[in-house]
Amino acid sequence: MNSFVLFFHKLGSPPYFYRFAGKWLPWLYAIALVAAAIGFYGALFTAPADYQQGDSFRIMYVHVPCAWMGLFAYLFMAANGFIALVWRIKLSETLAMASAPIGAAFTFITLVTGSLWGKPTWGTWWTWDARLTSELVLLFLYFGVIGLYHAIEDRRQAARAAAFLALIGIVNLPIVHYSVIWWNTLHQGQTVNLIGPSKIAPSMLWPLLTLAFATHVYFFASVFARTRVALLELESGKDWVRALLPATQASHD
Amino acid sequence: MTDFFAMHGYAAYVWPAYALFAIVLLADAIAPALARRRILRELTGRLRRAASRKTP
Amino acid sequence: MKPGTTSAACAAVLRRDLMLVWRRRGDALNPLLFAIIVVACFPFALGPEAAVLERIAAGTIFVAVLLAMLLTLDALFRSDLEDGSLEQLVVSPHPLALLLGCKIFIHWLTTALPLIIVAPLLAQLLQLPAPVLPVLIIALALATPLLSLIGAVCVALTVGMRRSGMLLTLLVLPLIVPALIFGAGACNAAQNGFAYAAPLLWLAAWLVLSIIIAPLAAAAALKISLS
Amino acid sequence: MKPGTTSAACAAVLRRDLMLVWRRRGDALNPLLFAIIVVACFPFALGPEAAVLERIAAGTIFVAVLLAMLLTLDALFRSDLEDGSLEQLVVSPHPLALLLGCKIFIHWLTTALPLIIVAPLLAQLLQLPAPVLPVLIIALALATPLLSLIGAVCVALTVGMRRSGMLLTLLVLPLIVPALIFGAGACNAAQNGFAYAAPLLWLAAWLVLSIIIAPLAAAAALKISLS
Amino acid sequence: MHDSADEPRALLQAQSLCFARNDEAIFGPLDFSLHGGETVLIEGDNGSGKTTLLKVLSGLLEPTSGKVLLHGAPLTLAKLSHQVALLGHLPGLKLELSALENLRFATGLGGIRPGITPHLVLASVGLEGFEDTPLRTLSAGQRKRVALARLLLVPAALWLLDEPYANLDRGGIDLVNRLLDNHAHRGGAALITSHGAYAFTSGTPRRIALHVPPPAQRGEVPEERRGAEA
Amino acid sequence: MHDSADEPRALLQAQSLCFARNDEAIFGPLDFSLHGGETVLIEGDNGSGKTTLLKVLSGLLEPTSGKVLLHGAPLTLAKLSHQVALLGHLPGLKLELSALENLRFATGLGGIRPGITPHLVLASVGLEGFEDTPLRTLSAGQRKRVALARLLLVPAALWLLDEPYANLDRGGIDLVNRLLDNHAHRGGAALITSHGAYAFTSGTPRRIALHVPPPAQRGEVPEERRGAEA
Ligand code: HEM
Ligand SMILES: Nc1ncnc2c1ncn2[C@@H]1O[C@H](COP(=O)(O)OP(=O)(O)OP(=O)(O)O)[C@@H](O)[C@H]1O
Ligand SMILES: Nc1ncnc2c1ncn2[C@@H]1O[C@H](COP(=O)(O)OP(=O)(O)OP(=O)(O)O)[C@@H](O)[C@H]1O
Ligand SMILES: [Mg+2]
Ligand SMILES: [Mg+2]
Repeated sequence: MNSFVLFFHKLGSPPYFYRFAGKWLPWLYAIALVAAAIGFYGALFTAPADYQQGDSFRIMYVHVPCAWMGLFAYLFMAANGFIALVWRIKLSETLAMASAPIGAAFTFITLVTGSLWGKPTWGTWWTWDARLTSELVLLFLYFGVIGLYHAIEDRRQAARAAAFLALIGIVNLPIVHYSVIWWNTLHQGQTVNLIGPSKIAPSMLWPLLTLAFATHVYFFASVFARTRVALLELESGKDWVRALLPATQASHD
Repeated sequence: MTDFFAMHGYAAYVWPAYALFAIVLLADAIAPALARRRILRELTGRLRRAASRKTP
Repeated sequence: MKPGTTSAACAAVLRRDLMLVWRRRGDALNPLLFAIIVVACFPFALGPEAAVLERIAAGTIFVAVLLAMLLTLDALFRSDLEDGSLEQLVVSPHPLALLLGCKIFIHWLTTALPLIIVAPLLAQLLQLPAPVLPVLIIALALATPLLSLIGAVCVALTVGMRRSGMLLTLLVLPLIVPALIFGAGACNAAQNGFAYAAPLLWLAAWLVLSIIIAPLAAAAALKISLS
Repeated sequence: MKPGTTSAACAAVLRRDLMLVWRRRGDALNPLLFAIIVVACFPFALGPEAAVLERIAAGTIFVAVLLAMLLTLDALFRSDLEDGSLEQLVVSPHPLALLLGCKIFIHWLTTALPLIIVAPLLAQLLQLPAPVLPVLIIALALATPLLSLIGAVCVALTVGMRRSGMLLTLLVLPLIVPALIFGAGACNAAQNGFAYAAPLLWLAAWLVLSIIIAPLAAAAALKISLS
Repeated sequence: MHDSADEPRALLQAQSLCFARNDEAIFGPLDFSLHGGETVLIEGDNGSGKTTLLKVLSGLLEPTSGKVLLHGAPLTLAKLSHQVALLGHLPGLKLELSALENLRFATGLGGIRPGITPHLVLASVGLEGFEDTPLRTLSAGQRKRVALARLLLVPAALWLLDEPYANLDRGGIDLVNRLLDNHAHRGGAALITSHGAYAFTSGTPRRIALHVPPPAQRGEVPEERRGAEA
Repeated sequence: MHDSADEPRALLQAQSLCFARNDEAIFGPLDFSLHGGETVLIEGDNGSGKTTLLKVLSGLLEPTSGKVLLHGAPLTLAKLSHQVALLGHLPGLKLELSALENLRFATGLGGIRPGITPHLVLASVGLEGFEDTPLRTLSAGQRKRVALARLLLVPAALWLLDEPYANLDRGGIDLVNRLLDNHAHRGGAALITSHGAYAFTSGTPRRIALHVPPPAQRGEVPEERRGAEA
């Protein structure tokens, strides 16, 4: 327990995290890639076509993991933002800001793949259904956080302001998630349950879960990569960055 | 095989979705690597300038 | 020595902000004109067909009023920042949230209230059926303070920036969408003869919540962006 | 000594303005987002009924695009004024109208063109019938340069003022209403299956006229407001 | 008022006070204390952190490390005091309002010293007859005098003045010195900043010198700073 | 180019030049002429109209009465010349662009002196190594040097410089003096303004003094102006 706390304390120090993330990054990319390959194999080859939607349901394997990740990334960002605001931990600021672009990317994919799926199943690219609308609002929230972060000159102040915005915007998350329950709409209700039975056949389910795993791992890879860059920029005056320079330069040349 | 690519008529919806997924995440993976290279180049340049300014 | 009381401080902020609006009363007309022009654009853009205009009247007026207010939000703290008054407010020992609440109230009073007052004129331009007008006015009266409050939080976040205009829009709009949906939704329901009390009550509940939370959030945001 | 040629000066202005937009590409996205958000507001305000949205789609997109451009107009000469570049432009012996024409062209290229490119997306959001889309795009392609040109004249008139935002809106909007009527009118005609060539031709004629006159007028206005 | 003023404790105390922006130290660990009746001058080049120090001392900025104590109690943004009056680079005056209206706002916010009125104070800074003129039509020096009048009006024992001499002619500089003397005689304390060589008539005050951080710490050395150090 | 430079006519000539704003004279009737090889200093207090005079001479403002002649031909906003380079209060540089990009824009607009390149010019104002840095990260003094580099690049015989010494350290002031000397030796002429007492190394130049209009003419006397005249 004590060594665990100690580990987190050490992890909070930028140079340590830089090295820690650097060590894990290749592994995360590799795991994500392998899991995605397995998942996509299952999604495209082993899963049977849906009896109602035919092969168009295979969009699910992109749409649903990305939708989950869009929400997860926001939660991760807001949680780190909270830590950054309350305890002023620099690493949390960077982690929060690093999760915004990838979260926006996942949300964007969700929106587009949802549209692509909606055309054959609902007959329209877009309707102003509550879930679709709140997902669009989520994308705008991500843009707002990113925009605010880049609009302020002082990096740490910018991170804190953007984290604050992220915290305000968190009211949107339950709306996205529960919109299918609160409002009776076109969008599919909850079909996958982690606890209890899912309303989906196992042969269809395992590729989905594998892909969800892959996107989670990729999320952390992306966040780690961006955090490393942000830490380099943020700590450019520090000795540990200086110590890094000649070596990395040599390896690049 | 062509059957597989045709997706029973849903090819125009399924493949763009998968392609988008691949392209967006690829771009997301490349962006930090590029930014890292740019920053390292800037920092070394700045250090070199600072060093050259001290010598004369 | 007699330190000032908090109520005196609030009164001072209220009096000063009102006085300032009065001295710059030319500027205060701008949002009004903007809303009128936006609304007036629609008959040009859609053609003068009464049935169409009638159908979109309430929604368009809602959007126009919110856009007009949005464009004035930027100025909420800007002049205070530029001349150092904001620093004096923050450094005063009174609860900043309360002082900001006073400023927000004056903002609402001087931009939203005139807009609500001309709403009947706007309704006339778009041929809104007369029975819907009271609902529109109540909905505006509930939604505009929400915008002032939520907007103030976002402005407080962007106050130190050089060019925040569009960014502010981006920050505020997603947060204000529910107010728009409920407010315009009530009008549409009334127009179609449905019950419209529920969305208005939702708006009211949300407004009460915002009145309590938004000034506190704005104060916290302001302290972040001034540091 | 080799004095610069006028074509070199124009090329320099074009290159520099493009470069500046690229360096501030974050800001360049703002009008896009604004237009998307305004358009997205309408379904919230009017409800998701496809028939209604379809009917107002073209007009609303037109208004949203014009508003988005309008809000960027203010920045057309502002940064040049603030850092003294405008003075350098005016004092250079090349025809000022030509140099301003280049600046206006870049403004159109970097704000209107992206808007025209996302117009199909906006059309989708409001469920504009697919056959009307080409007409909408042509109408926008004709009306947006008009706004850039007419707007530039008005901005040149207000460039020295401290808070010109709303005043600018008031100056520009009345001048741009005819473009709105013809442009949106063509779309509505197309949607209802009527002939739509005439309004588009009117727009085109007016555009040609403006391309000739507006830079000259902007140059004259600028000289007035700088003195 | 919470702590009675005749305790031996210092009015203001800085304990190993540091402030950093973007992880670059703006000023190093500072330790000093200020007692009633004292006036202290903070000296330093452009960009050495004088303004930042005053903001930290007034509670506007949180110090990166160290503490500010007012009458022995810590001062933070969450717990500010009527005892402190800050006159920053920006005067905090509204140009659309008259001197009197501006002062009324200040007393509303900060309270008023008993036995004094805005009219009296304006007269004492040489602005009789300008009470009702909007500040927009006053010169920069006259505006500065209105800002000084605010200090006389509110019941603060500690004055934090950023470049109080800027924009003032010789008469104005004398006025500031007189105000500082009076304030010290009444038992108040003042911290003032300056990078110019102004005539400090009231004897030589205690000085706190701020130094520009060594250039090696920052990537590029701004031209001016090099000039100042040469 | 139209008038060949070896005529006995003055490069620049002001004939009973007046400028008024709102019917208030900013500067009185001025008569002077400037020949190639001359450098003239325009002196005056804040607000005495130095900047306004340079704007009139460059053609940016139309004089209220009188004429500006360049090589004997009248200069108006409608008929400007490549012979004049103006460096105003504002440098006309884009902070997002690098020094090189800014200079390229300047040569596009004003042409380029033969046998010279932006790189050379930047080196001669002491900015080697800063060619590709965005100006935003340069200090105010370095930015001023970029603006000076522009003068060296464009083929103008007449330089109008507003406060060229502002923001510069001692090395910078020497640089300006050297540039002015070189320009004069090449047959160019320069008009520069200043209200400060800067070290004018290259002998004592000819001076033109501007006076603040008598205070009675304006309703209220700004503080500073009174101080300056005392
Ligand atoms: C633009 C259109 C769409 C958007 C923005 C969208 C958005 C979302 C979001 C945000 C989720 C995650 C919800 C959560 O976990 O709380 C989700 C899940 C899901 N979506 Fe969509 N969707 C769209 C279109 C569609 C379409 C057309 C279908 C199929 C007909 C579909 C089927 C599903 C399914 C099956 C889930 C998983 C539900 C669960 O188990 O939680 N979506 N979608
Ligand atoms: N809001 C800010 N964000 C980032 N850096 C800042 C900010 N304000 C000041 N600085 C930097 O902090 C340093 C100290 O600034 P400060 O204003 O305290 O100096 P000063 O001593 O008051 O200078 P002056 O004599 O010019 O008033 C400077 O390098 C400045 O660039
Ligand atoms: N755009 C303007 N509109 C109205 N009055 C102006 C304008 N520009 C300058 N003035 C006034 O004209 C007078 C001369 O101004 P000018 O800028 O020429 O002075 P200056 O000698 O350059 O002063 P400084 O030493 O401060 O640069 C001043 O009283 C000023 O207030
Ligand atoms: Mg300072
Ligand atoms: Mg001047």
